[in-house]
Amino acid sequence: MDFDFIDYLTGQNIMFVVLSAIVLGCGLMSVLSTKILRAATYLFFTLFGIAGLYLLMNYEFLAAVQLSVYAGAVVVLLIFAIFLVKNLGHETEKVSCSKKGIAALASVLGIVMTLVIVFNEGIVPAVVGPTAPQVDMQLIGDTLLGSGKHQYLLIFEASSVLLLACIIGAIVVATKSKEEK
Amino acid sequence: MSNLLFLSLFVAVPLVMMVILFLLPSDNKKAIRYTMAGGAAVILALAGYLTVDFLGEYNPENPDQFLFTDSAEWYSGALNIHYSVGVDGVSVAMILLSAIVVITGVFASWSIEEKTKEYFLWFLMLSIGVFGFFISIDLFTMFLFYEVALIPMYLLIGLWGSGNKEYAAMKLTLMLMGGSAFLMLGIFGIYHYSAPQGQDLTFNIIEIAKNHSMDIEEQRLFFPLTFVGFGVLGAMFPFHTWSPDGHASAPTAVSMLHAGVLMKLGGYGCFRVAMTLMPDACKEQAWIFIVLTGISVVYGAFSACVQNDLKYINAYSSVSHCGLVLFALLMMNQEAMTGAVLQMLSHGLMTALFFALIGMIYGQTHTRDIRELGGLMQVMPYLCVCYVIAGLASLGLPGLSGFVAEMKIFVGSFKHADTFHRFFVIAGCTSIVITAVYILRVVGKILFGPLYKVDKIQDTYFYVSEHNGEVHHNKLRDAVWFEKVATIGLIVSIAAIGLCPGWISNMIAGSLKFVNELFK
Amino acid sequence: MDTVKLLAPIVLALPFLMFFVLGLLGNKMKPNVAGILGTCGLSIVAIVSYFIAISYFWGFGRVGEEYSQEILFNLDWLKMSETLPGLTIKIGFLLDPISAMMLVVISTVSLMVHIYSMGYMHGEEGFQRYYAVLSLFTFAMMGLVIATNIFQMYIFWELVGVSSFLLISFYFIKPSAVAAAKKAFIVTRFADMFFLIGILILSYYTETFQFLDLTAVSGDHATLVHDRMCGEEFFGFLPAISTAMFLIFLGGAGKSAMFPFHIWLPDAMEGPTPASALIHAATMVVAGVFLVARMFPVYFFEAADVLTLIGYIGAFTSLFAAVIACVQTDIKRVLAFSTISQIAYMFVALGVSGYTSEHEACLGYTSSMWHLFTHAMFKACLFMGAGCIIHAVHSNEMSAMGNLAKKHMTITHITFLVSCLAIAGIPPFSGFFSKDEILVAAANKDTVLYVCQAFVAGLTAFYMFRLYFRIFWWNENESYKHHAPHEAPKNMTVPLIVLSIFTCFMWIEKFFPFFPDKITADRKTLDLEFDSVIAGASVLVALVGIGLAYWLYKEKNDKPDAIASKVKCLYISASHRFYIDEIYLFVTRNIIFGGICKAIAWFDRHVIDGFMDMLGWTARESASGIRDVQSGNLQKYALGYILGVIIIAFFVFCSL
Amino acid sequence: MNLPIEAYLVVSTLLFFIGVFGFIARKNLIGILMSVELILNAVNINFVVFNRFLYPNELEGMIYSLFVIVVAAAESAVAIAIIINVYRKLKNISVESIESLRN
Amino acid sequence: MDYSQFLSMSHEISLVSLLIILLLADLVMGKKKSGFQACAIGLFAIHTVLGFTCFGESAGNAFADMYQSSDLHVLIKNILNIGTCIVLLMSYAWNEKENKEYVGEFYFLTLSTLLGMYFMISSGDFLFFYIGLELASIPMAALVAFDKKSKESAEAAAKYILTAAFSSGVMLFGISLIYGTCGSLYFDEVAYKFASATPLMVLAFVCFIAGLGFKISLVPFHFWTADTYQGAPTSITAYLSVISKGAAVFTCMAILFKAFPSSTEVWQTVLWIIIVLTIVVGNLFAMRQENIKRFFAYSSVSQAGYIMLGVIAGNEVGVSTTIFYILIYMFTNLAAFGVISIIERQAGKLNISDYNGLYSTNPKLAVMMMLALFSLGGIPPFAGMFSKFFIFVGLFKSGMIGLLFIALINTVVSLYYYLLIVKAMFIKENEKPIAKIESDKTTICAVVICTIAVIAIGFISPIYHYIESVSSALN
Repeated sequence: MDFDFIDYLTGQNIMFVVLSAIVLGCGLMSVLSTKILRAATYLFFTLFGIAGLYLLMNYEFLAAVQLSVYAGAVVVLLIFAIFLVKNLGHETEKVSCSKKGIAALASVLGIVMTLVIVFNEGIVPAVVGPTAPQVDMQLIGDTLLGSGKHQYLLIFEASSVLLLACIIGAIVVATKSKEEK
Repeated sequence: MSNLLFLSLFVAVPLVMMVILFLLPSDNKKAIRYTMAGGAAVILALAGYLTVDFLGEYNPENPDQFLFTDSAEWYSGALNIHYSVGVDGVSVAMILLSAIVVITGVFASWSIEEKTKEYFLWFLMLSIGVFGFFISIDLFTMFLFYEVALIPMYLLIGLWGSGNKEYAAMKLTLMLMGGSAFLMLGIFGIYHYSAPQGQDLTFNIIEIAKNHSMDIEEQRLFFPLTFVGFGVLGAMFPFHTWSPDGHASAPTAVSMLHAGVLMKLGGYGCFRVAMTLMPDACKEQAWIFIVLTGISVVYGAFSACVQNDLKYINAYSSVSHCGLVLFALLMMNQEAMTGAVLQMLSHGLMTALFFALIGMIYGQTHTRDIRELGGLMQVMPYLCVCYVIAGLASLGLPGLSGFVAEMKIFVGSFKHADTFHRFFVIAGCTSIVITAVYILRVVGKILFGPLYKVDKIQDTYFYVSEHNGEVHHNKLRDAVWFEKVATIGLIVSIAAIGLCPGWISNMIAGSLKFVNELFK
Repeated sequence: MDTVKLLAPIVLALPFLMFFVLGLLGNKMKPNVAGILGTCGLSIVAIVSYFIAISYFWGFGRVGEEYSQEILFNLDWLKMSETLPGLTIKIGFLLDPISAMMLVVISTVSLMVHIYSMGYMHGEEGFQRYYAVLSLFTFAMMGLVIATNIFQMYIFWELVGVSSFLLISFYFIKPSAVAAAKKAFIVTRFADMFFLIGILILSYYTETFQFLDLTAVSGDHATLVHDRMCGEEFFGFLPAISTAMFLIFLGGAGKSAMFPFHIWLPDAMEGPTPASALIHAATMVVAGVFLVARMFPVYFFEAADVLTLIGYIGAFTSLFAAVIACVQTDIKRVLAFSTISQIAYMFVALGVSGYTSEHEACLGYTSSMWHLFTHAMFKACLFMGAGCIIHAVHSNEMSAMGNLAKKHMTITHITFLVSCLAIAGIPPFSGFFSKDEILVAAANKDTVLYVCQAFVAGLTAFYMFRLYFRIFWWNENESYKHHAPHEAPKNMTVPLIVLSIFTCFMWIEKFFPFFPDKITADRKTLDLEFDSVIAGASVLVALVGIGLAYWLYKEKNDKPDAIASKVKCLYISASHRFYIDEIYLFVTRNIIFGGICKAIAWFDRHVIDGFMDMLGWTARESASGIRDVQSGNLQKYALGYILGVIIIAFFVFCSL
Repeated sequence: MNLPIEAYLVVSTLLFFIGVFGFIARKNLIGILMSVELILNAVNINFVVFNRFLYPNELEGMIYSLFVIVVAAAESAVAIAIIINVYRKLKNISVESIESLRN
Repeated sequence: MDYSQFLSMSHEISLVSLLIILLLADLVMGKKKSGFQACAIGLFAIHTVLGFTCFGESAGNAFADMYQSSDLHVLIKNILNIGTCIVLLMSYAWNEKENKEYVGEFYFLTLSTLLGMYFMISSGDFLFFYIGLELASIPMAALVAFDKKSKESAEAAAKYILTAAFSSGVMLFGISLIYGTCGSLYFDEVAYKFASATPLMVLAFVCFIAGLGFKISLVPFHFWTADTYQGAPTSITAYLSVISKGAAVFTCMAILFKAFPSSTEVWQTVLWIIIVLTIVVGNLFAMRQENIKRFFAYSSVSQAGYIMLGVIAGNEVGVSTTIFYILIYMFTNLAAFGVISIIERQAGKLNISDYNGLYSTNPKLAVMMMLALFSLGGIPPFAGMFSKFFIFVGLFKSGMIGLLFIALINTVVSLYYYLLIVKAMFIKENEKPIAKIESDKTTICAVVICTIAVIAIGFISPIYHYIESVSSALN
């Protein structure tokens, strides 16, 4: 197969590469940075980049959720936590090289194995490219609240219980007990 | 009464006794002891009745080897587990033996003061296991009872034992359980190939034997597993090392029960499960085990010669004698196998007697080291005479049970005319000399000869021992009534078998008629 | 016949009953009651035995030309095999000439010992026990000789062994007695093992234990054995018959203290003297001879090589024992070696014997049995006499004796002298006749054996008279000043007299008419002829021996020591019994105990058990070793997790 | 011409293992929690990509991602609560401070 | 849209109603909360009883097979209900004494994790399964941290939640790959497509199993187990070790049977390795423990390996014996934990060496503990032996004799450490043994129930027969 670089030089692909670079670069920085607050910032950009990837694949709704829930809520939560923990924002982490080395080794092993497998698998893409039509909001609504095949009313309900339980759990754990007060 | 209920009585009576004992207050030791004695007497009576009934029902022409068979479904469906009972001559003999050892064991434990109730509860659990094993003809229940009988040993030794008891108890339990791990695998194999393709699998050994649907390839794998599994309990070389330590640390009656009855489970199982259910592999691999058991016989006897602890001597002697049991079983003919069963009986009785006596002597001198003892015949003549009788039984004196068994074994074993068998049979014969050596060594050292470390103060003998610089005086006395009951019971049984072996030998041989055909 | 059948069980049952009664209730009785009870019981047994023997020899036993073999009763005791009825152990009563003779021997000697012991053992602790064991012994010995099958014989064989053990260890407080008992039991047991193996081989082929089947003869063969075993090989290279018969002989050699199993007998003298008289002189030790005689047709026809070997072993043993007897100083030891020597004589006789009674071919057999009989009487007498002497001087050692002839021990002296003359082979005492016939038989068959045995006869005369002179003459011992020797009580002297009467008048056929002509291998009557040349020669040899003894030991002198120092080497090694005991001791203590047993015990504790312990140790150590894997660090857990995923996945790829 | 699906998978895989790396190498618990978020996001990319490229007819992948986001949010909430709890007890949230349960 | 489908989820509906009632009651009752516990336990008991009596009839699939139910599912939920009931009984005294403040939350969280397990069990696709799993995990972390006074509790919770998150990330990675290769998340459709095992599928599968293995605490995904078990409040440890584990095992089995039936070779290979590791490592670690809760953590790791033997067997006997094993293991372990919690609460002691001489002062507790240990060690006639024996029968049927052999040898090792506890209680002497304990009634009641079950279940064959009769639903 002829590999023609030019063929790939579409806006779509360039966007993908840029976004991927942001995602991976920020992700890497997020785990490598020695200051936790910076790491949170990098994480924020990573999540942002991922939202961009979703957009690129025409999943606007998901991108929105990603931005609002993840970037909006989770990262904020994390930053709150960082501030709650005194001095944490100013501390620098010193991680020994050997620990990093071992972690890197395990990760690289995993990456190599996964990629080798993925590339040998020969996944045949479906006819549809990444730029399929947008997903209709109506459809998303039906999917989330329907009870038929590929519809997720049950999950929706179940996750509500999950959220409730988690909130209660988080509150119980986070509140100070009488003695501590 | 249905057969099921009748045979189950052997399990039910100890169970009821356990309940009664459980309800009795633990400080009422007298009541506990008398309950035990009464219950054990009931069991003995049942065993006697069973024997008489069996002899009455037994018909030499009848091809069915088992009598009083009955079965109740337990786990139906795919597992097909039944609670099946039945006895043949071999199991009747074993039940009789167990009943005798149990009742004498009760009397031998009469003087236990510490945690009496718990002691007897475990004792009863052991008895349940033993009786259950002998009445069962379903592999699952057999295995169940087998392990029920094993586990009480741990606490019996650990709690009421002496010396390095924790180590010994753990070692014994783990080795026996290790054996039963092998055994379990064997049982699964037997079960899995218990019926021809397409039929329901079964645990019932009669049916399995009848179906005989296991191929030789599978038998080759599962026979050794099963045989070794039971062989561990039968103290087969090189899996015997639990025996010396375990016996040395166990309390008197526990040693009695363990060597007297529990080790028989091994031999019985080897015969009943491993050999009769997988005869083809047995024929093929018998030589391996003949070598091992042949080694056991001689090796145990030689080891016994240089031990200094009475219980060790006896434990190694058990290795030798039990080795002879397995050895004889592997000869695979009616004569030798009858001898093997007789040897089990005989060894059970005389080892029980030995351990009982050692316990009684140890109870007073607080040492079992033969270098520390001497001339006890003058101090406790009754016990010492009993000891001599036990010794004579052990070395195969005619008129006592050991002789009958050994002779049957040797005559039966000699039916194999090839050099290999001949060699091992003759090696086995040498054990009767070595046995004499170590028995007489003990007799000469501790019973005969001048008094050693014994003081006589005003008509009372005291054993003088020094411990940590302190001099102790332990009062010595001859047997008291419950000790006499225990020893007399055993001696009478030994002599009864030794003097009139005919009936029991015929009873056993009758049930073993099929082996000649099976192992042809 | 019917009466005999009716009475026969008494021979076994009564001693057995006595054993039980005395054994269980003995302690509740007064010693004398127990003694009398035992003696009375034995008297009945003796009467019955005599009655059986007499009615056999002069009554129903004689059927035509030969004496029949009667089975008086034969009860099944234990079936060895369901398929082969021959392999059944029976307890029965086989009456034929040799068993009838043995009945007489045993009951006579046993009764005498019972009576004698009343005096000798008087006041001993364990008197009742002693009588109980005597009864047990009598029971066992009776059972042995009347055995109808070889296994019955083996059973009683073991029982006599154990009663011997119990009697030797009668003084169980004495370590030497205990050691001797152990030695006796173990050595004989060792030999019994061969006996057992021999039985097993024999019964494997012939499929029977019964003597009547085994020894049935037709033509020139012991039919059954010949048919079943001829050409068979044991272990692939040993001829089955010879092996079996040799092993059986070894059993007998053990009981009869043949070289190299002789070592137990001298030590067995630690037991009470009357018991030695009964067991270790008269009855039990001849069991081996009896065994060979019982199986004689098989030996003769099917295992002639073994029979020859028996002869040579006998000859060697008799010479060997006689030499040792010459230098022993313990009087019971001298008698013990003399016993060994004399029993060996019987084996020699059997070894040179033929089968048929025509032309005196079976003279060896007959003379062997006859010697058994006469020897039992005079040797028992000698032992009991020795017992009286020991009783009088409180020592076994010759050095504590001397000049007893003048010390009012007249009865002892005379009976002892008579017995010495008998054993030396001086006519007309019984020993002369039996020994002479043995020499004749040997001379007919094998000159070497004859010469050897004649020499032994001389030695016998020498050492017996050495004993005699040393005890009764020599010079007065100093210890008598403290304790003057005196004659034994009546109940001890009467048995001596009875036995010496047997010894003196056995040649008068009118008194003792049933031997020896009626005891032959083929159970026909033998016409004995008197060979004056050989008789003369043997008497001459005996006289030389006596003369030498007289010269050396009549009075106290230095000659014995001088001679001893001249042949110092021989003397010392003979007095150490040629170091056979030391060799045994070395083998048992150093090689078997120190080498094999210790090694096995060590191996067991350290290798086998060590391996089991090591399994546990390994598990525990590896458990400790991997503890740090659970480091408590969350990230290491994650690392383990992810590596686990990667490795397992990788492994699965590889395996698929 | 569009990039093949593998390109997307490379991104997700790399992100996943960056998360793994972070989980193993970060020092404090919040950092570790952040790494978990990276891991979950990598998975989400996978779901979306597979959905978009291979099985565009149904919304399974996307919905899955949606719920993963929901669960992740809930999870972070509880995790943060717990971390704060730890901080309150131990005055420290480095990984080494929670190593007292071991062996 | 057919909302009536919810009606087929009787267990879930009932439990959700219960949760709502408890939430309201908690609000209404205010600070005092006397009787709240009794009310909660009573209601849950009613729920349990209802589970046995009525819920079975409406069993069936719903939501286009996303929710699956059958008699077998009903049974396993009932078993979990019983277990939870016992755990609640055991925690009664703890709540009264130490957790007055958050008792409502305790019940709410516990029961919501139970609901999560229901979801897991009944899931028919990976998404529902995932939600169920998280619902069972995340509130559990809060429960682990419930002991406000203890540093260890906080540590344990932190380890638990972070490892859980990590593990669910890995599992999701696996699920995403499964989705990628199969194009569906419904089990039956995955089963249809997941036929030939490509490396990607294997990777996906291993990742997925890792996630489940975390819940079941299979080696090497077990590391959290010991720390969390040790740090968590004892009743939560019991809950984790039994209920959570049982649910996960069943789910694992159900998913393997439903979603990967045609690639048994793959998952048998994977499980083979994991089970061997689990049994061996669990045993080796258990041998050297000093803290009894930690000891039981490793014991439960090893037991998990044994339970998985029924799963790997992959046949009908395997299914029924696994459930039987779960049932018996539940009673056995709860009996042990009941005793531990009594001793912890009354004497404050958790070290094995503190148990020395327990028999002399508290014979009843010691005996019940011993029975539980014997049952765990597979000693007859206690139930544990039956379950072990049966599960081995299933394993043998599938021909994995090597694995069976390893498992059997390891039973000996496990017996060793169980006997160590027995030894401590019965044989070892102690100068200061735990004083005589007045056990609280609810806990002792729970323990007695468990002990009776441990003794009796093996003998009552109808229980197994019933399990056998319903377990065909998975095949």
